[in-house]
Amino acid sequence: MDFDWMKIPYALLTLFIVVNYGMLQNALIAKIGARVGRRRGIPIWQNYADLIKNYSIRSSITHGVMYYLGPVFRLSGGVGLLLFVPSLYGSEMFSNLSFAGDLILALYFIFFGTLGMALGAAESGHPYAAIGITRGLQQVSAAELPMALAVFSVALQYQTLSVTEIVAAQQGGFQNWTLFTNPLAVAAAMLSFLGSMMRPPFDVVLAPQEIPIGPPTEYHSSYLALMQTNRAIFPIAKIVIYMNLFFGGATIWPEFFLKVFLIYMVSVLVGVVHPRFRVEQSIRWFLVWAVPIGILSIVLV
Amino acid sequence: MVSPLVLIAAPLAGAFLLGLVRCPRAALAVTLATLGLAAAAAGWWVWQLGWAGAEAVEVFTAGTPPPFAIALRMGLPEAALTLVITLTGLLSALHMQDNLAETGHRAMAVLLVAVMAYCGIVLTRDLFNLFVFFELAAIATAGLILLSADARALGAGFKYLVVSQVISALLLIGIIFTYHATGTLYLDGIAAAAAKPALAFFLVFIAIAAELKPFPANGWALDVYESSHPAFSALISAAAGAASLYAADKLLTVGGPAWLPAATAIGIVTFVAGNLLALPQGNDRRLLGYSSVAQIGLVLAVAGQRDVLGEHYHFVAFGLLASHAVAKAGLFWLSGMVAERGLAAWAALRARPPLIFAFATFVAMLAGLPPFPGFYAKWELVRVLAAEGRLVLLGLILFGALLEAGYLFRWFGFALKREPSGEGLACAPSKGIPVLAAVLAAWGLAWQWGDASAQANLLLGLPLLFALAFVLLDWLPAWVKNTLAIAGLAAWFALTLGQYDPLRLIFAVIMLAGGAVTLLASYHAHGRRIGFYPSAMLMYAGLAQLILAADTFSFFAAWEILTVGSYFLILRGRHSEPHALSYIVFSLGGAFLILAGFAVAADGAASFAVADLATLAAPVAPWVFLMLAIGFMTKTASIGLHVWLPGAHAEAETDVSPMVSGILLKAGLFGLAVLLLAMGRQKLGGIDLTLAMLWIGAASALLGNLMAIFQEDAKRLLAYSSIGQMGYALFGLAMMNHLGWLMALMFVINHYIYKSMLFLAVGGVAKRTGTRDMYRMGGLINLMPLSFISVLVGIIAMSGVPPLSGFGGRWIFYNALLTAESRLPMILIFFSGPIAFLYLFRLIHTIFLGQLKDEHRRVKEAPFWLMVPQMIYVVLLIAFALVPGVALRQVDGHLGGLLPAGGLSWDGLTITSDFGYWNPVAIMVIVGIIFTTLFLWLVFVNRRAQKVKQFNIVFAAERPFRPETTHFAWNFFAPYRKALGFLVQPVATGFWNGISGGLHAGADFTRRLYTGNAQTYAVHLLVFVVAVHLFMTGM
Amino acid sequence: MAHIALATGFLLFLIGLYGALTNRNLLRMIVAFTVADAGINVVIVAVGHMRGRTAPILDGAVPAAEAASRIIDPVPQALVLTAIVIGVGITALMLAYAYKLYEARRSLDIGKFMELKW
Amino acid sequence: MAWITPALTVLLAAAMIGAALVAVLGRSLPIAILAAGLVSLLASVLFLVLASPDVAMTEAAIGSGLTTFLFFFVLGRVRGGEHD
Amino acid sequence: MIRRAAALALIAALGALLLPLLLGYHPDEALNLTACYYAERTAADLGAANIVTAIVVTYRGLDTLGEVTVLFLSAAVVGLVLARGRTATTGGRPRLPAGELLTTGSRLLAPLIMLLGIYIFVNGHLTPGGGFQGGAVIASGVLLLLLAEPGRRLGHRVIALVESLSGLAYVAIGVAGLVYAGGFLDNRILPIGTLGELASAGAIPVIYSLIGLKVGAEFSSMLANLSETEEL
Repeated sequence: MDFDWMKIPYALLTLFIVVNYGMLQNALIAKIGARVGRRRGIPIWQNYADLIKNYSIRSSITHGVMYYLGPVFRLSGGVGLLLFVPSLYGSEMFSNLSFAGDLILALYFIFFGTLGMALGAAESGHPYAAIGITRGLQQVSAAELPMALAVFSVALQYQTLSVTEIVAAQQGGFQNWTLFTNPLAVAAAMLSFLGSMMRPPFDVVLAPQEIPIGPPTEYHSSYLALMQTNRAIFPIAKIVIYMNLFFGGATIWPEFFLKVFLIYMVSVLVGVVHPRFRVEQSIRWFLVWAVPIGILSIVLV
Repeated sequence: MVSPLVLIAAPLAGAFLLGLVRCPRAALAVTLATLGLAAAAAGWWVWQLGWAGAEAVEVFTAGTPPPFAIALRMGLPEAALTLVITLTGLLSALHMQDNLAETGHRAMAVLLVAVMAYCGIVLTRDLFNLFVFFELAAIATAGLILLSADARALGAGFKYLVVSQVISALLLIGIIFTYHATGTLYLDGIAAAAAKPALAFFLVFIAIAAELKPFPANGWALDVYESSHPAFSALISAAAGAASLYAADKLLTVGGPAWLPAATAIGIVTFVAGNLLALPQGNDRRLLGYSSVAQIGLVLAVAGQRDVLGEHYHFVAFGLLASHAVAKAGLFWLSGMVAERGLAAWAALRARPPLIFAFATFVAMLAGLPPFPGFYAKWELVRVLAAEGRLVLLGLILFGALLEAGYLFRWFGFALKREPSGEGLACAPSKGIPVLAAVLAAWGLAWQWGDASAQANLLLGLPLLFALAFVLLDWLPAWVKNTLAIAGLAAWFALTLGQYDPLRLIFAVIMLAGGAVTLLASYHAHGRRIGFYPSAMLMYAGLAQLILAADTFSFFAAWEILTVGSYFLILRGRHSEPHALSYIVFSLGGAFLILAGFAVAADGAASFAVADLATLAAPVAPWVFLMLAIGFMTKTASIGLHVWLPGAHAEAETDVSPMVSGILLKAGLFGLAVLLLAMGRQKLGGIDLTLAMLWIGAASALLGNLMAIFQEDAKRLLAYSSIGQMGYALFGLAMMNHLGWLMALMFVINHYIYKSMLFLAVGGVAKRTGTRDMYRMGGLINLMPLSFISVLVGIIAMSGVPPLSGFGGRWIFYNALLTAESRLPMILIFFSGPIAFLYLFRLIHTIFLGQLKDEHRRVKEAPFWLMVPQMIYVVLLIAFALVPGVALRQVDGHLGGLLPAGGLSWDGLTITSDFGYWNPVAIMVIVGIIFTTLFLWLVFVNRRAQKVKQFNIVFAAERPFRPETTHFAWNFFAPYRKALGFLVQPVATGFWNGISGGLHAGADFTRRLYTGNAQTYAVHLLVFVVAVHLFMTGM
Repeated sequence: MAHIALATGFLLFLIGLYGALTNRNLLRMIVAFTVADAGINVVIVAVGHMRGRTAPILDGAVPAAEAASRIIDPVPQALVLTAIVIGVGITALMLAYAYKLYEARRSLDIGKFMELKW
Repeated sequence: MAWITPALTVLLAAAMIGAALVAVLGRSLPIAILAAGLVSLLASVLFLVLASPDVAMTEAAIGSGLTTFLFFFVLGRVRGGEHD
Repeated sequence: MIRRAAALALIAALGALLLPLLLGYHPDEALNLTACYYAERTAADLGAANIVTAIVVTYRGLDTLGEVTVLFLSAAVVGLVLARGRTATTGGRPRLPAGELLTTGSRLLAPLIMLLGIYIFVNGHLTPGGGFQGGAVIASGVLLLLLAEPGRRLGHRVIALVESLSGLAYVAIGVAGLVYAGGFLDNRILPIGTLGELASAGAIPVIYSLIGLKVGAEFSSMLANLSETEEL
């Protein structure tokens, strides 16, 4: 688990794979959503086009240092998160930079981007940005709880905090997956997952269809491009954690892609059938439904 | 050889002589000279008996030995008491010399006779002679009451006469039947008599007890205290009180052990009731009256415990009595200088800082704080009572003392913080000298009691002396004193460096070295900053001694010293008066629990090492643990006991907040650490107490954080956050495993750094913007960039986001949790983490980001000296994030010896636990590289970005009108309030308010007993007599 | 006989005390106290009395040698002397107070002097 | 003759108690004062009976004489106050 | 009514409390140790025939000194009370002159009464009576003068002088006892003399005379102060 210079090109390779996969998957899911709604939907390469467009826009303004740094924090958070977690089990090289820390590092590093983003958007001086941030933070703070409980349940179950070891413990058939050995933890975690993916019914933070609210609306051009990049990476990085903890991890890239896609689809499917929650409703919802499951999983493990 | 009779003959001769002197000034001179002579004689005897090794003498009058003639005795107690009496008389005469001169020679004669009578009460060994002296004292009192300028004094005097008539009738009946039964009036003869007349002696006893103004038969005394000339009240309180107590003591010696329970009961009821009834008083002299009554009750209760106190009896009783006499006389004299009678009128004292020092001295002395005699006395008393199992009495004494401290410190707060009004202060030298003398006496006695104590003399402690030196140096400019203070802290740290084990070293570094760093911020203050340095250094002295304390006595003394020092410090804040009060009341309540815990633990041993707590076994051990733990948790503001903290920390001065938050709170943690190390797990009634602590810690963490997110006031937010942070640390300690402790210590260090930094930063911002309300700020990032950086670094560290040092704490924390046995409290802790993130974001957002307000457009960066420590902290945080091992490794190794299982391994740069691993340097490097790369990339693609004002925005298709309406800051987390607001209902505040309100209401109701009618008072007296008789025959 | 005197003394004391507690007039209270004082004095003397003995004065009838068996106990008498004098002193004092109180309020009602309370 | 002293004592006692009741319960203040003086005077007779001539003299001179005068002095100064 | 009933109940309770004293009282059959000592030793030791006087003046001299001081105090405090708040003794309303008979009679009687008082205290160690009784008698002489001539202001200075000097002398004798004899107020600084004679019992007659003077002065002062009050 030590550092090796060769890890750097492999980490970059992982990054490259995930960025591309993320952009395609986002477009694919958007397209599926459109088709379900009897619309044509975007082309599959739309995200690439947006990205290139945004990176090349010349006119840009800044509101100050933190505004400038916000997207940087955000993307650093996404990239870091991805790289602190091993992507493929059994591959020394695709375990990325996970030698720097264990599960706890990954969990806490999620906040790095969030914090930077929040600070950056806040400096825009736009009240809606602040409102969006507070909503997001509040919702996440409640949604994180079942996740933390589930993670802890898993850590207790396997008596380790190392992601690699957790995955190792799930090898040898899907009956060894945490999904089956500790279903309550997985249930709690998946509920939390819904909340953290910013999809309906927990999307009041972004609320794209209504008032222009939330951080992304305050950014444009290359800032937005950075954030779009992150939007390709970050959900995947998070799902990788779920995959590793609960669904046996992945040993080869196809397995990786499949599992990530399926996990992502869970949130999409739920979002299609549920109306949107207000923030306090979602806080209560997590506390009333998800947290008890998490507690139960901890007590029973 | 001075005959003790001088004490009687000289004042008498002086009194008779005054009839011949016409000129008031000459008469005054005669009076003062006579009192001076008497005082000299008493002083001579004190010297002879106390130091020169003389034996107590019995003086026979009429050349005939007792029991056939009256005999007097002069021993050390008598000498000391007569010294108190004559000195009080002398100084009171000096204080009221104008009134005396105006009233003429008769008043002076009466004063002289009063002093003579008090001396006689002390000296005589004859029962009837005692009666005569009491009558003399009563008549003289009735006369001296008239010296008052208060027209109501006449009524008070009459009430007094009515009651003393009843008392003397009972006394006479008792005396004659005692004589009839024993055939003698000589006290020792009565004591030796075979058949003791119980009922007759009861009458004598109850009459003398009534002279001590027992509750409820004391309404007359209070009226006298309220309306008399303050100098005379000083005399009644100090001299007459002392004399009557000694008379009661003599009677108890005569009566034997059978009478002790009654004395105790009367005394303790009076003590508690007197202090309770003092709570709603608004008149300073009446309040002092209640306090006097209470104190004398306490000494009587102690006299009732002489059977168990044994050889310590005099040390304890005289310690309490001396504290009472000196402090009460001093306070009454001070009252004579203050023009108006409301408690708030004492604010006039602020015109003369030495008088404030005097006031503080007296309050501390009365409250029994170190290093005054009452402190040593209380220690011994509690120790013995606990050893004897008299716990109810012990509890009542501590409860009464807490009430007393409550109203005394409230009063002190008024004096320091209220607006002085009206006429102010009468400051003649003749009024100042007695106060000065009382102050000197107070410190002299402090020395003396320390010297005589079986424990260490606190006034020999270098840190305390250093702190006290600042009282004398207070005329220096602040920067000189600040330099001295920093140098002192550093020097003491260097001096004692070798004496700390790694655990203590951590605390020492924070409290001493950290204290010095925090003090850097104090350079920003101009002028002399009177009072700041004595208070601050008192707190640091307490902290310094606390870490080094090996035995329970020095531990407790240090604890009280740091408490009182920090109280003075907190009180300096502009609006901190009520908060400082609740701080000191809670702290002293906690301290008393600690005291009781130590006493129970010691089980009578004169000296008890803190480490010996480990030797305790059930059934004592869990109770000791419980008391100590609650005491320490008061200091860490665990939930339920936290209500003092937000106000105290938020309202303190800018550079005080980091001291009391970053440093002082650690004292509580230190106490808990020491306690848990020594005692480990304790079970009480099947409940694992460490488990209870675990729950309390978790609840503190959750609720503290939750309350923090709803604050609009930045410093309050930080204060509530401290409650949460201390909850984490408590949780860690209570886990009782290696990693839990490591995490707690990590919190200790981190919390010091980031909380000090944040308080300083927020304080600097508040100083510049003139508000602490976050919604009034906003957009300050460009104007105060350095403050912004320190807040940013602070919140990253505090929220535990990698790569800064807070993450290390979290990492250890999660690892520790994996080893914890109980999982449910963990859930609370889990929840509080993200919530902390919310309030931290709010802090930085609403102050530095968002829209800049118009009125703040010209705000400058915080003062230089406030920034210096902040920048040091920034460097420290980053350094500590990179190499946490510098501190942690030592502690880890040390803890390995105490809690061996589950330590960390330090493998190169990677830190490994049983469960996971962590490489701080790698994290820092990786994050740094990613961040820098992306940043450079952004700069590259975005190099022509144009800077625009924050206000240059459009939303909802309109341009905003004013920045105020565009800054989203107020009620920032409204949905949280909707969802979880019920959790932050001020239940604890309501509970404590209810207790305090209940006490006040009870006191207010009870004091209506004192109708002001002389006959009612006489009825009270008779009811008291009958009730005590029933109590005694019922026993 | 001593019992009778003793009982009288106690009764006087109690009567006086009752008067002091129930009469609202200052002067009446003082009068009642003098009655109580007298009662106490009677009690003291009665306690010292011994049947069939004479006053403790040595003269022709009581030579010094027989004194111990002929006289009554002198000590209570000495005490009562003191008590009487003290009693009158206090009575005078109370009277002076009553006078001044009357001067202040033009009333001798004890209920008028209750401004100091609680 | 032996019955004379006890009888006298009883008589005195009864008279004293009667006078005391008058002093305490009587309507007129001057009479009350006089009654109190009478109590003292009777007491001094009782003291004589009890073989205490010193006390008797003192009680007569001070207790009943001087005190009564003191009362009347004050009573004379507070006209109107006696009915409060 | 309730007040009175409550007071009565309280007094009854107190009476019940004191009752055992009455019921348990048994007169002594013989003198106790202290009294026996006085009976046997007074004559020989102090030379006083009146044992009560011996006790009052010598054995319990400190009590008596206190007692005198009580009177002194009372007089002083009465003076203080009455002087309080009074600015100057403005004449007030003129008083009715006493009758001719009373005036003449009192002028005749007063010196005689005072002489009687002096007799009483000078013989205090021999016969019943002494300083207090004598002092009271002297005061009654003064009282007579006051009654006879209500307008006349008594010589306060004279009274104060007598009071102070006799008090000082008393203390001085007490201290002399300390120095020249066995202790404070020991009467044996003067020869004891023969039992029953006027010039016997050491300093007792001197002390008792001083007490008489002082008590007389104090009572007189009290009476004078009270008599000088204004009618309200």
